[in-house]
Amino acid sequence: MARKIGIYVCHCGSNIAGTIDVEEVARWAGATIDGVAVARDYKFMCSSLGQQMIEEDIRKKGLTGVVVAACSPHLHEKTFRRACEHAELNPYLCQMVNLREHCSWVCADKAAGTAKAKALVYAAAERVKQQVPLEPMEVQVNPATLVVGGGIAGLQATLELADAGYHVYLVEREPSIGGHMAQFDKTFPTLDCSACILTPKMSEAGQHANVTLLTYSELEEVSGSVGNFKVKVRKKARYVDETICTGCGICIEKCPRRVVDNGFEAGLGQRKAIYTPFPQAVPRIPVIDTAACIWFDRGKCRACEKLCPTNAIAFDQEDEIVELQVGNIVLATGWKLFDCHKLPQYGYGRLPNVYTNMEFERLCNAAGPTNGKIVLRDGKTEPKSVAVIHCVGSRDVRHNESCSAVCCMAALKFGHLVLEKTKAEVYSFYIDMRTYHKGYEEFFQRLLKEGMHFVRGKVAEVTDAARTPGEEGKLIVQVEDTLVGQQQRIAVDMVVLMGALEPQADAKELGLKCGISCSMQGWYTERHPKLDPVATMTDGVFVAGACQGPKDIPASVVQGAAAAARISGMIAKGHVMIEPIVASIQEDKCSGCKICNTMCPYNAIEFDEPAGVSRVISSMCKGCGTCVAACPAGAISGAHFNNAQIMAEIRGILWDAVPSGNGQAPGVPAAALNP
Amino acid sequence: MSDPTFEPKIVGFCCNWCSYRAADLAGTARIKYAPNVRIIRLMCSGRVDPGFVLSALANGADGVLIAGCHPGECHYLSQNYKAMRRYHVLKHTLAALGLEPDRLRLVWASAAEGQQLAEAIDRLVEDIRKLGPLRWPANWEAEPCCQEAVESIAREHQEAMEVLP
Amino acid sequence: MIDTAERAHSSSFLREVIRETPGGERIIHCLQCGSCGGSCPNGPDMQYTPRTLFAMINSNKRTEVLSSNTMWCCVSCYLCTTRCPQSIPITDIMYCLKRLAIREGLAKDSDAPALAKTFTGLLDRYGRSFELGLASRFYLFNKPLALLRMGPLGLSMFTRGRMSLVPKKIKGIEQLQAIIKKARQVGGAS
Amino acid sequence: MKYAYYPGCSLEVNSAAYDISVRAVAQLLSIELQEIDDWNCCGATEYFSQDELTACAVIARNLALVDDKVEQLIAPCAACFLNLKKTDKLMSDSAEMNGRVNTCLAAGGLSYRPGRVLVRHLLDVIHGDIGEAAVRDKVVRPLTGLRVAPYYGCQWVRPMSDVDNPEYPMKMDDLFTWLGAEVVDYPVKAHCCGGHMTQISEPQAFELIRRLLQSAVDARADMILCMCPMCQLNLDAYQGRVNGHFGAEFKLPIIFFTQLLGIAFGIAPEQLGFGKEIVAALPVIKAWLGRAAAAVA
Repeated sequence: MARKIGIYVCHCGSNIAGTIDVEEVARWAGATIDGVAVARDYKFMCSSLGQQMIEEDIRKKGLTGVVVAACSPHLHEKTFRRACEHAELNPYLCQMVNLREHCSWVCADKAAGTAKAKALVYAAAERVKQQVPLEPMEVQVNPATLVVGGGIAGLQATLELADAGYHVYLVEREPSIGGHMAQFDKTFPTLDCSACILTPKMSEAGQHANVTLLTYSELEEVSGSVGNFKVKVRKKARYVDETICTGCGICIEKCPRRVVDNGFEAGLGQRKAIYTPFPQAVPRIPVIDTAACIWFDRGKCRACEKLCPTNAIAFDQEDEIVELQVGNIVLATGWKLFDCHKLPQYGYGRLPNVYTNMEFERLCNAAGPTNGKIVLRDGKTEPKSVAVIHCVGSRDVRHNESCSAVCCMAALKFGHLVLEKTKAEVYSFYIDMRTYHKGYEEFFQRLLKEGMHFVRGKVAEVTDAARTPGEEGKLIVQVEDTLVGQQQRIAVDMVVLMGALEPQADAKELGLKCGISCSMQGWYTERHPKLDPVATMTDGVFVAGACQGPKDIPASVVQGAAAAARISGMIAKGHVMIEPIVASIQEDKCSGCKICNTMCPYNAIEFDEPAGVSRVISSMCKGCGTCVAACPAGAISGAHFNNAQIMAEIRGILWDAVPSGNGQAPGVPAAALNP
Repeated sequence: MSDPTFEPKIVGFCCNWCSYRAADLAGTARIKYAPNVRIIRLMCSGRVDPGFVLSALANGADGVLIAGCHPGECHYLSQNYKAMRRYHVLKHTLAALGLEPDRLRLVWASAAEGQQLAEAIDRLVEDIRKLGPLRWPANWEAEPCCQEAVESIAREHQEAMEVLP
Repeated sequence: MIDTAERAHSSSFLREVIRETPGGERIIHCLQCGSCGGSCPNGPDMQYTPRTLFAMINSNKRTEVLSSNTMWCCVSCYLCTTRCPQSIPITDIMYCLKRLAIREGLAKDSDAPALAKTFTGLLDRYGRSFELGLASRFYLFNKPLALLRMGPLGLSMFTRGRMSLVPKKIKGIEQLQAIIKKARQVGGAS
Repeated sequence: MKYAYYPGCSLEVNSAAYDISVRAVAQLLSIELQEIDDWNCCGATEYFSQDELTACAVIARNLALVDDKVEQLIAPCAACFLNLKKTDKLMSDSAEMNGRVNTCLAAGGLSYRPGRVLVRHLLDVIHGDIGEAAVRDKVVRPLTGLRVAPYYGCQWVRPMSDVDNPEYPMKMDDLFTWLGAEVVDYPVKAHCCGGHMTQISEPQAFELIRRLLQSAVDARADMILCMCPMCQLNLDAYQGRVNGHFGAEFKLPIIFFTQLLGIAFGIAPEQLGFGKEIVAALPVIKAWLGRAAAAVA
């Protein structure tokens, strides 16, 4: 059938017309390119008048393809596709030319700009002739949602969805939900007690009819795609029967084995071999730490079992795989603390009174190992002076290039707590004071008033090598006071290292399971850093909280809620449309070599043994096209990006070049070259 | 021996998620760079079929640019690694066909690296200018080594693909 | 990278330092955090801490920087370099500033340049440096009084056969000198 | 295994004790040292302060002279070690530098391919290649009861920090723990000895030296072990002047780690260059041997 292409060149005011002779481009296109029925230029193509013009042409002239030469498709492709739809032209028969971002704005010279513009327009025209109508695929959305991570971000997402009436499976690796926030004492800048605002949310999640808690559990496997994910979760053996246990705590009380708690108490406190991480844990069901338990160690004891009033102890319990079906997934897996041993110059691990920020949180916490008393490792001496060192492992290309975002405010909070609970002097050693949210700068001003000392400089070393009698028995903080330009040594009793926030060690691995990618560092990549910060490039998978980048509590809550809102919307609508840009295999051409199977990171290609051919599961295909390019038999075709379309685009974009020989490239399937 | 008046024609294949957006950013930031590179949008650098590169050269391009997301940041997890492998295989193939392998270049550009992409394009254009216009060896079909190379494309290609990152 | 630096930075001195220092382009990443000045064993004696110096380089204060004593306080212990959170090769930048200062004749209020000259002078002539012979020779020409104070030390070293006053010459001295001569031509240095 | 050996100027005379003990210990551990024929001075820090290319060319001559059948080189002097390693790296990193240096070498009829020679320090070789078992195996006189303060200085640990932890090196600590000594943990073991400061600004240098001596004394060390002639010279030869300058009374023997290693291996002190140090070490060693004997009896 005869092709009738419409070409529409936008001035975008002077943005494009400034460096491209748009009238000439339109005129030339109409005269030169084969099959062009109409070619126009217009001041603002995206304006309603511009769109109407296109729609009229489609109706009156019966266009079979539309080329809009304007701005980036990432900006207005939807706009013009919609216009085509109004005029009953399949939206996938509309092709945009990125004249503005890729040509007028980057070309210095009008002649060159115009020439480049022509080539791009020619390419689009040739391409659109090859394009075929496509229909977006409609997928039903399973209203149940999986939230991974029971920290504040995950909790927020869970409760928002549950309150909206949708079921949520909340998976948490630790024995209790609560995350890092449960370890904190006060929260900046308002200084309200962390537990007081967190525990209500925890118990609400624990009791909510729409929430299924899967604590002490980890995500094992994810398959399917938006709307219908199939998920396998490993429930690690607790050795306690959750259905019977009442959480009375007698087992914990009677357990003879104490061990250092390197988890919740950050190594400062002790716990039993059977334990709940903290008194307000949700659920209150304890777990047995097999590494510590005397029974698992020596085959003796079983005190807990003997004394449990409900016989809930189950030493023969084993890991269990739970299978779930959900429509969407929220990853809220949080962060881990930088290992401060990596900076020996700060003496952590060698000098007893050097603490990490998490240790200090526990030290301040009324429910912590010292009942909130700030004392040295000896457990009794109150420090006369405390140094808080910022940027430990942050803003450091050898460890974490990025700023950890929360440390400045946390350091100010620590300063306040020291001044409130002790008579000590407090010093903050900072590079730049970053207090950028509501009430934060005010909090900094408050600490200045309260008498916290501020020294601008990254601490060079913390040492016990005294140079003067005054330094004997102290920790000496050596630093350049950069505002004075002089090296200084300040002797203190206690040093707190503000360790960096790092991605969880297994973040990349988990990301792969869910089909989303990480930054180099390991933070999850959002769909758009500004305009779409909770969605990811994989439909139906959302991120919330610090797993996407260092974040404080308010920001994590916001993102958790935002993720929930996005999901509620999808559930309310009941279905999602997904772009039909997927691969398909022409079975008569498929040689069954299986190369494509190994190509696909989403396992969207399955091999049909009996038939000896591969097949694409289109609901799982993300349309990258790698398999298309990899197929030696040329049996795979990528919708909207098939060989014929790309080859046509290549020929068009080189319309003004001299083909070598017959323009035939070696090794290219003839079919691909002449569609 | 490079001819300063020679304006090379270069086809650029950009992935939809990083490098194409980098080019968008170069535009929004009004960064000026050589007009010689004409960009074709693909969903992923992994979509770049060796055939595309060869037919671009056959259709008169003097050079080809492939731009993808940084390793580890591919929107499709790891497909840019596959692009990287094909790229190396292709360089061999070009050499075997009697073409300068330097006419093909692979660069990584995140959506935030408009500046870097512009610089890479300028560098490429200058390098291709030095190489001069592409002269596809006449009657290459006659050359046994080329024939062999042509047949080897699919094979090499396949071998390169089998090892996953 | 250097290109970007050259485009992005107006200070011609900054460009010069970047050109003259292996890996010097890192200097543009300085956070002004001061971990260099804080770490330096001679920090207290420096006119300007390295960090301050980088800021001055950035604002093109060439003469002030090259006539400062900072780089001459550097004992190349590399503590600053290993601690710099931006991986700036600080010690190497100090070497570069020493070279420029000597070349420009701006190296003042430090014996280091003179010492260096004496040292390399000997090396050029003999192919070996002869320990305290160097010191004595250096003091003889530069601070005779200090030589007297050195006396007892030199003596005790001498009695223990730890000090030679006769320089030792390597066999291939002509070869070495040819290499040095060439280097001076190629490098165009004095 | 055979290694090229670059003693460096200091070991020739002012630190002969190091040279002697290195050779003695190496022989006992069957580390074959082949001295580079007609090696020249590495230029210390002074050459780099004046002219980078000449500095590299002068150093590269030594690398070029290494017997082409030998792949690794041992430089006991930390400063020489650094200069040799640094030059090799500068040449590997930059084709331009490589070209220029080789142009210079050519003028002397020489050439060097970066990366051909791996520059090592003896401590690293003993700790890594020889290893704990073989070292323990050689001990005839365990250093039980002797409190030693390993002193690493700067030039070996820091710039090329791939050899040990640049902030808190441990290899010498390990080595002497294997030998049975009480290794004292003192915070300044990798701080600066002042280097050539002694010849530029004595007050500055003396303060740096004092810090090290003081810290070792506070840790109740019997002696400090050095792995660099410059450190040993500063801590030993200037100890008297430091005492004078601060009115202090340090009397801490400063010896090379290879000397004590030799003692543990049962080599006679006179074959290890004892007696050349300014602050006599033998009395301390003898006293300890006495204590040890008494303990046995």
